[in-house]
Amino acid sequence: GCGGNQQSGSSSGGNGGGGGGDVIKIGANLELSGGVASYGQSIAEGVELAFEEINKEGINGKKLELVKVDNKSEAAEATNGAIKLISQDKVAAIIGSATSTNTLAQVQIANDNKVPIITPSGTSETVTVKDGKVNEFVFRTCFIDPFQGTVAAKFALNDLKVKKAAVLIDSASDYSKGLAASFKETFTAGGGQIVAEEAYVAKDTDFRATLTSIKSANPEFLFLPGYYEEVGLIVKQARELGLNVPIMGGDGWDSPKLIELAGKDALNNTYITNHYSSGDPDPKIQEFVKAFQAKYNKAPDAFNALGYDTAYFLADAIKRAGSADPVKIKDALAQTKDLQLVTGTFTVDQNHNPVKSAIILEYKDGQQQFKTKVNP
Amino acid sequence: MELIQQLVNGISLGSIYALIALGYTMVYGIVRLINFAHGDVFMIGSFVGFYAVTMLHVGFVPALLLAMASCAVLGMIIERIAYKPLRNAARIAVLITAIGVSLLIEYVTIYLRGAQPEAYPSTLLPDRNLELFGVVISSQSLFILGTSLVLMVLLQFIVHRTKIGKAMRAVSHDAEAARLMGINVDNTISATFAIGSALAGAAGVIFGIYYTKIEPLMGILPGLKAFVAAVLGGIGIIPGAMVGGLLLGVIESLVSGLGYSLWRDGVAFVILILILIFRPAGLFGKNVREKV
Amino acid sequence: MAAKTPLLKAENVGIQFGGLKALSGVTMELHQGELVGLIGPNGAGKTTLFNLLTGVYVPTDGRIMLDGETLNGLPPYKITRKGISRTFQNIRLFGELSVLDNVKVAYHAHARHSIASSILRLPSHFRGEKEMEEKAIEFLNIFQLDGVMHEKAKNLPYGQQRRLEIARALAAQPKVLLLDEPAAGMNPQETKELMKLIAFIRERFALTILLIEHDMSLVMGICERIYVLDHGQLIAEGTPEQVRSNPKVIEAYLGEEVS
Amino acid sequence: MLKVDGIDVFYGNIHALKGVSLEVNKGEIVTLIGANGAGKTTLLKTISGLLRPKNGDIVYEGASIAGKAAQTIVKQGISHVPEGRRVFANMTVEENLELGAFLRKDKEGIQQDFAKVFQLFPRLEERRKQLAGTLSGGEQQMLAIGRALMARPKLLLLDEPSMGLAPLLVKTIFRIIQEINESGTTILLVEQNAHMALSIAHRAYVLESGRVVLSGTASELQASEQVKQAYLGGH
Amino acid sequence: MATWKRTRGFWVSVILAFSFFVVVEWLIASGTLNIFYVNTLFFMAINVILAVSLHLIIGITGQFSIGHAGFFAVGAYASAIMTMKLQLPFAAGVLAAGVAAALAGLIIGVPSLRLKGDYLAIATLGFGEIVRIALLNIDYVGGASGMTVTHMTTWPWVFACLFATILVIANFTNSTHGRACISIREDEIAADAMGINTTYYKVAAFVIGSFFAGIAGALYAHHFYIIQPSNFGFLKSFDILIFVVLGGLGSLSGAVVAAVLLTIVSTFLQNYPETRMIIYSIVLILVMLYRPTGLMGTKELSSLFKWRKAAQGGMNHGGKNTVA
Ligand SMILES: Nc1ncnc2c1ncn2[C@@H]1O[C@H](COP(=O)(O)OP(=O)(O)OP(=O)(O)O)[C@@H](O)[C@H]1O
Ligand SMILES: Nc1ncnc2c1ncn2[C@@H]1O[C@H](COP(=O)(O)OP(=O)(O)OP(=O)(O)O)[C@@H](O)[C@H]1O
Ligand SMILES: [Mg+2]
Ligand SMILES: [Mg+2]
Repeated sequence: GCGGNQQSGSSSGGNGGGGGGDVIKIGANLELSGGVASYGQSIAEGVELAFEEINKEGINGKKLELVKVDNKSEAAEATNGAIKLISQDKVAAIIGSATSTNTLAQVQIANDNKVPIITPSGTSETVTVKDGKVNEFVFRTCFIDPFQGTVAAKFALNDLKVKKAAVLIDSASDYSKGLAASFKETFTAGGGQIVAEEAYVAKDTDFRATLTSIKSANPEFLFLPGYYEEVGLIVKQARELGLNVPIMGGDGWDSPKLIELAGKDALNNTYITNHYSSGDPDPKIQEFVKAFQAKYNKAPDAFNALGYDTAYFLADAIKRAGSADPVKIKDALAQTKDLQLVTGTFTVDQNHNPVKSAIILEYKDGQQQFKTKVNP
Repeated sequence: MELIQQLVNGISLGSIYALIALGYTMVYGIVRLINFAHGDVFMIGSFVGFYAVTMLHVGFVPALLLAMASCAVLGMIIERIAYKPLRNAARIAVLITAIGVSLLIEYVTIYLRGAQPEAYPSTLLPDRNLELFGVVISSQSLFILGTSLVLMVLLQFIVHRTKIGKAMRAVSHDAEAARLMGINVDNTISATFAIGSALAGAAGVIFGIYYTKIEPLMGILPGLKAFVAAVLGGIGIIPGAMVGGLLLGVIESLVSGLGYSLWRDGVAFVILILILIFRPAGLFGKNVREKV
Repeated sequence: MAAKTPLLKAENVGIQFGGLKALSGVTMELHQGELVGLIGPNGAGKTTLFNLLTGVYVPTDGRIMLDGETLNGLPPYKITRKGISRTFQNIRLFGELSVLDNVKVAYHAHARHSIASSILRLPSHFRGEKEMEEKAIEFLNIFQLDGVMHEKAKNLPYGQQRRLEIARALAAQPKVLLLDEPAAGMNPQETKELMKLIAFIRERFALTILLIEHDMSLVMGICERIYVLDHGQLIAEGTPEQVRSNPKVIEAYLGEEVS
Repeated sequence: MLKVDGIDVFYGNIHALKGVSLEVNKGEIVTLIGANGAGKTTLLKTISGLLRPKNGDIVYEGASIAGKAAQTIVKQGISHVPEGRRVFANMTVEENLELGAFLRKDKEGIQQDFAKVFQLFPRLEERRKQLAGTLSGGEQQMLAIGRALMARPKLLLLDEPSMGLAPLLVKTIFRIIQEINESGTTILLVEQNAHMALSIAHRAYVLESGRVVLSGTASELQASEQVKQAYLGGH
Repeated sequence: MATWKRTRGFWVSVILAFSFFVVVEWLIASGTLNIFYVNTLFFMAINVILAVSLHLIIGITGQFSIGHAGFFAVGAYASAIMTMKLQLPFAAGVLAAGVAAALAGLIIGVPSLRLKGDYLAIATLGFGEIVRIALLNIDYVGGASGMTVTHMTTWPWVFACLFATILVIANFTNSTHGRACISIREDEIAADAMGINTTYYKVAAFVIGSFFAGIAGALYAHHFYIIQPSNFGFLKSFDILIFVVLGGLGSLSGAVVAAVLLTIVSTFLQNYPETRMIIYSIVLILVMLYRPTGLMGTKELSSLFKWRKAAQGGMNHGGKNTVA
């Protein structure tokens, strides 16, 4: 609507954003209830921990204040939430949402109102780039889907030396579809063959039927780009049904829960691509794991880490911008270079995607073991 | 071979549906209330069992009993607080309240412990895979099928052969007339909810053992599916819930096995609608015409 | 009376519920302007016969004809539009609707304004609604219900509810009116008034009436002919005097001495 | 045996019974007549514990039962045959009768009473396994009475037992009511059919708009002009 | 003259509504209403349309439908296909949304002829889920990730649709056709026996109700930038159902009031993200426990204004009664 646009121009011009005084307001538009509540909540935990740490010293003499809204895991509510954060709370930037779709629901508002949005985990390419054009105010902390899929395909072909792969996709997730697409492309280009392609929907619990038909296609390898909640069950049920081939997935697997869900034995002979490994001796990572343990009394998962990193990514930009002005923050975000964070070393490219290295881990007796590191 | 494996898969899935559907159908049969909170009581049962095992370090049987007892109490509390005051209100008002109770249980659970899932310890029940001619049957799924059958028989016995069962049926037809027979209507309805919820609690623990993963919203879909199963068999009819659950499980497995796994839930609902249109009283129900 | 073709005719009708043969081989005729009684023990199938005549149940055997036209298999609303309307043994009013609206609903079949004209509030809508209202008030006047026309039907006392049922059935403008125990639950005084009312509307609207009743003072008092059902079959037919002295009827229904 | 002492009963704001008092002595048939909506059903429901009186007392065999739960009152020997029969439609005739004896534990006694009920109502024995909902009105009425007798009541409350019944059945029912009474059960009978009711009752009360307006022996009331006018259809 | 008298209330409300439109349009144009309030207003209007359309099916016709989000979804997607895939103007999208949803209503209306009460409820719930799952599996409309839709919903559109919905449904209800529907709700067998074509009116209610749910879908799709199947799950159906029941079954103004209030409550609760759903569900339970007939019962707001007149009328009736 034209009315909305006219109006928004004046609003962002009129105030500096982020509130005056000694606080900078940051919005968090997250999935705190509804279908993927656990992602939103994990991110919120990571962000809150980071804010606590950051506020010990403050940024340019100011403290960060988090204003959370719950988008109920719905796109429309994500739009509502973004509008409220921008026009009522006048935040300087928004963190969220966890999923690509809910982030996409805010893109136009961010651009119209000139407030930056950083999604910690929206991995779909279209979040930052639409029709070949960069969404000026949208950033992300995670790497994009094609990268992980490509890395996995090369690993399967070259290191595991398999030729016949099956793919099992979470059809409710752009993330899963994106990984699968690039995996298939690279795998077939490298001489491999996809013998079975099946799908499931998030929150399913019984995959035996699908796995039975995958098994009967006799694959040598299963690519399983999903989130740990389902992956844990799928791996367990696959092994029960005697599907003992190597299984590989992406960062969505990374959670201590996976080991509990699938069981140590079932997880042998599985691999993932990841941002980081919580078992990584890197002091930066161990410090985070320890701090997180202390605050929440549990081990951090990938979403915790990404939420945490998003907060630091933003804080760094604010510091460099020297101001809480959303447009300046946006510029600073775009110029981020070699920032050391938990999930890797950040450099934001021209498409607003972080250039980070990926690592490949293998599960052995319930432990992640470092395999290789792949640079972009 | 694949077909037989799919049947086996379907029966184990169906036994879980049946297990939840038994309690559902009983409560509906007596109180004529679509208790949307049933799936959430199932979830609570699952968590009670989980915490009993991980924090109190008890074995399977005590955990199961504890879950059943807590759910029975929870069921009675829900009935007393949320449904009893609405006995004479419009059906739809009670339905809305049931939805409210369901949301409340889910989000209070999330508030208290977060939305993240838990994994049931795998050591609770022995899990051995029996392989017969290439078909894998897990000992747990046999156990679940057996449990559902036993509970079905038990429930059928309670409702049709015992005094409390007769009281339940009388209350379901005409509560005021039942009072004139000397039946304590409030206690009878409480007992109904207690038994139904205890069954849900048992189903929760068994579900946790079989599928490992439990989380605060886990009750929604199985609850809905169990209701479909109950309707399929003829709602209020206890053996109907059993057969409906098994049938639903097998159909879903076959649909997934054919490569249409994304349509699985859709097929469940299509079947539901077809059944409702062509045999509204379900497979086991009698079609009684309204006497004018 | 045999010369004329009957207005309503049931020919050998029967119906079965599961194993129970609720009616079999029932043949009866109603001629224009007659007031006929239908009596019989409880469970004889009287209400069931009404249900067959009005299309609520479809007969498993036989034919039902109105004015020479077969009604078998028509849905109830079509049969009503063809000219048979009824009251129910257990009152079935539209409880939340006002007394006036209850009667208007029955007149609906005669309304000619379409859904579109009502939505667009075309003149035909206003004309149609006005006509309806006038007609409905006319009926309510006859039944002395105009004083309570804005009350909800469910709030009326029992006697008025019974009368409203009859008023509503009349508003459907039937040729044949079927009354199922109109005097049930009324005391003798009220029953007497009801008898007068039935006689009056019959004259006024040139109705043919078939009524079920257990109150013999009413049945014997106003019916010209009486059919007697027992166990789903007709056991007698004739004038009140004939029926009253029929030994089969006495045995099955009336008991020894008739009051 | 039963003494109702100035009770007031309300439905929300509706004042249905206004200071009603009456007495039923052991062995009597007492009938209560009155126009539609006079409050007869309300009175019976209050006695049997389905409703609570706001004021006043109900004394049964020397103890107050006002406001007690229905099951306590049934246990003390008061059975109520409700208006409109209210049989359990989806249960068989036999199960309905069994429910009548819900609070009893003496198996043999129950068996005897089964026999007794079937003797009173042979029709019910024929239909023993039929669902009560498919019985005709008269059959249902028999079942409702039979069901109440299964509790072996000392006091039987009957609410319009002749409603909707064939003349023959009305006679039968009234005959049976007398038989039941003769075998020692006290009866409080609510009726529209004042004629019949007065012919079998010992005493009677007339209720109008929630108040007792007349009372006396049955023959007194039968002779009363007022009653003749309003309830016996002139003459 | 007589016609004027009867339609006076109608014209007064039309003028009031139009003034409201002009005032809001001016507030938006002048920038007095910021984007947050405009957004809340649009969301409210969409919810009102949904509530009123379901009110016709449940409140008036008594058909217990709890899959209304299915029609909403059909409308949203149909309009998005028109504007985004076929590049047709928004008007075509809105119209297509209504027509497609009405067709869906026709399809689900047919089983409703055979089903009653809880069974119908469950069947419609199933229908809603089938729509969602179908959309999930159609790649043309983006599957699970849905479609991005350009923002086209403007206040004149929102107002026009809202106004049309209320007008059509109110006019339908206050006519012999509406009474026919109510008689079905009250007693279907008796309605049939009184010559009402119950089949026709049940389907008509479904078709009209779903038509407007479809329109709401079009407004929604073009306001919230993106639509995906998960927006149209049974929780959304429950939300709409809650508007209708909370407002009072059978009361159009009740449905409107409840939709407005709950949208405000929901917006307000965004400030309490952790406890949002807990508060929401407690509100729901408490309202049902203490006012099981809903906020308005079966009454309409307008009856509050007529109250004096009605009381006088009552006196007259009383007088007449004693004479008769
Ligand atoms: N829908 C039905 N299903 C099964 N049986 C039925 C049905 N409707 C009627 N019956 C049976 O048909 C028989 C006749 O019933 P009907 O209601 O016609 O009796 P009636 O003559 O009207 O008796 P009453 O005078 O008591 O009203 C009864 O035995 C009844 O149980
Ligand atoms: N559930 C109820 N809610 C409100 N008012 C009621 C209710 N039941 C009865 N009443 C009112 O109480 C008064 C007494 O009713 P009651 O049923 O006791 O009369 P009755 O003498 O048994 O009449 P009938 O001869 O019609 O059976 C009536 O005015 C009636 O409208
Ligand atoms: Mg009858
Ligand atoms: Mg009464």
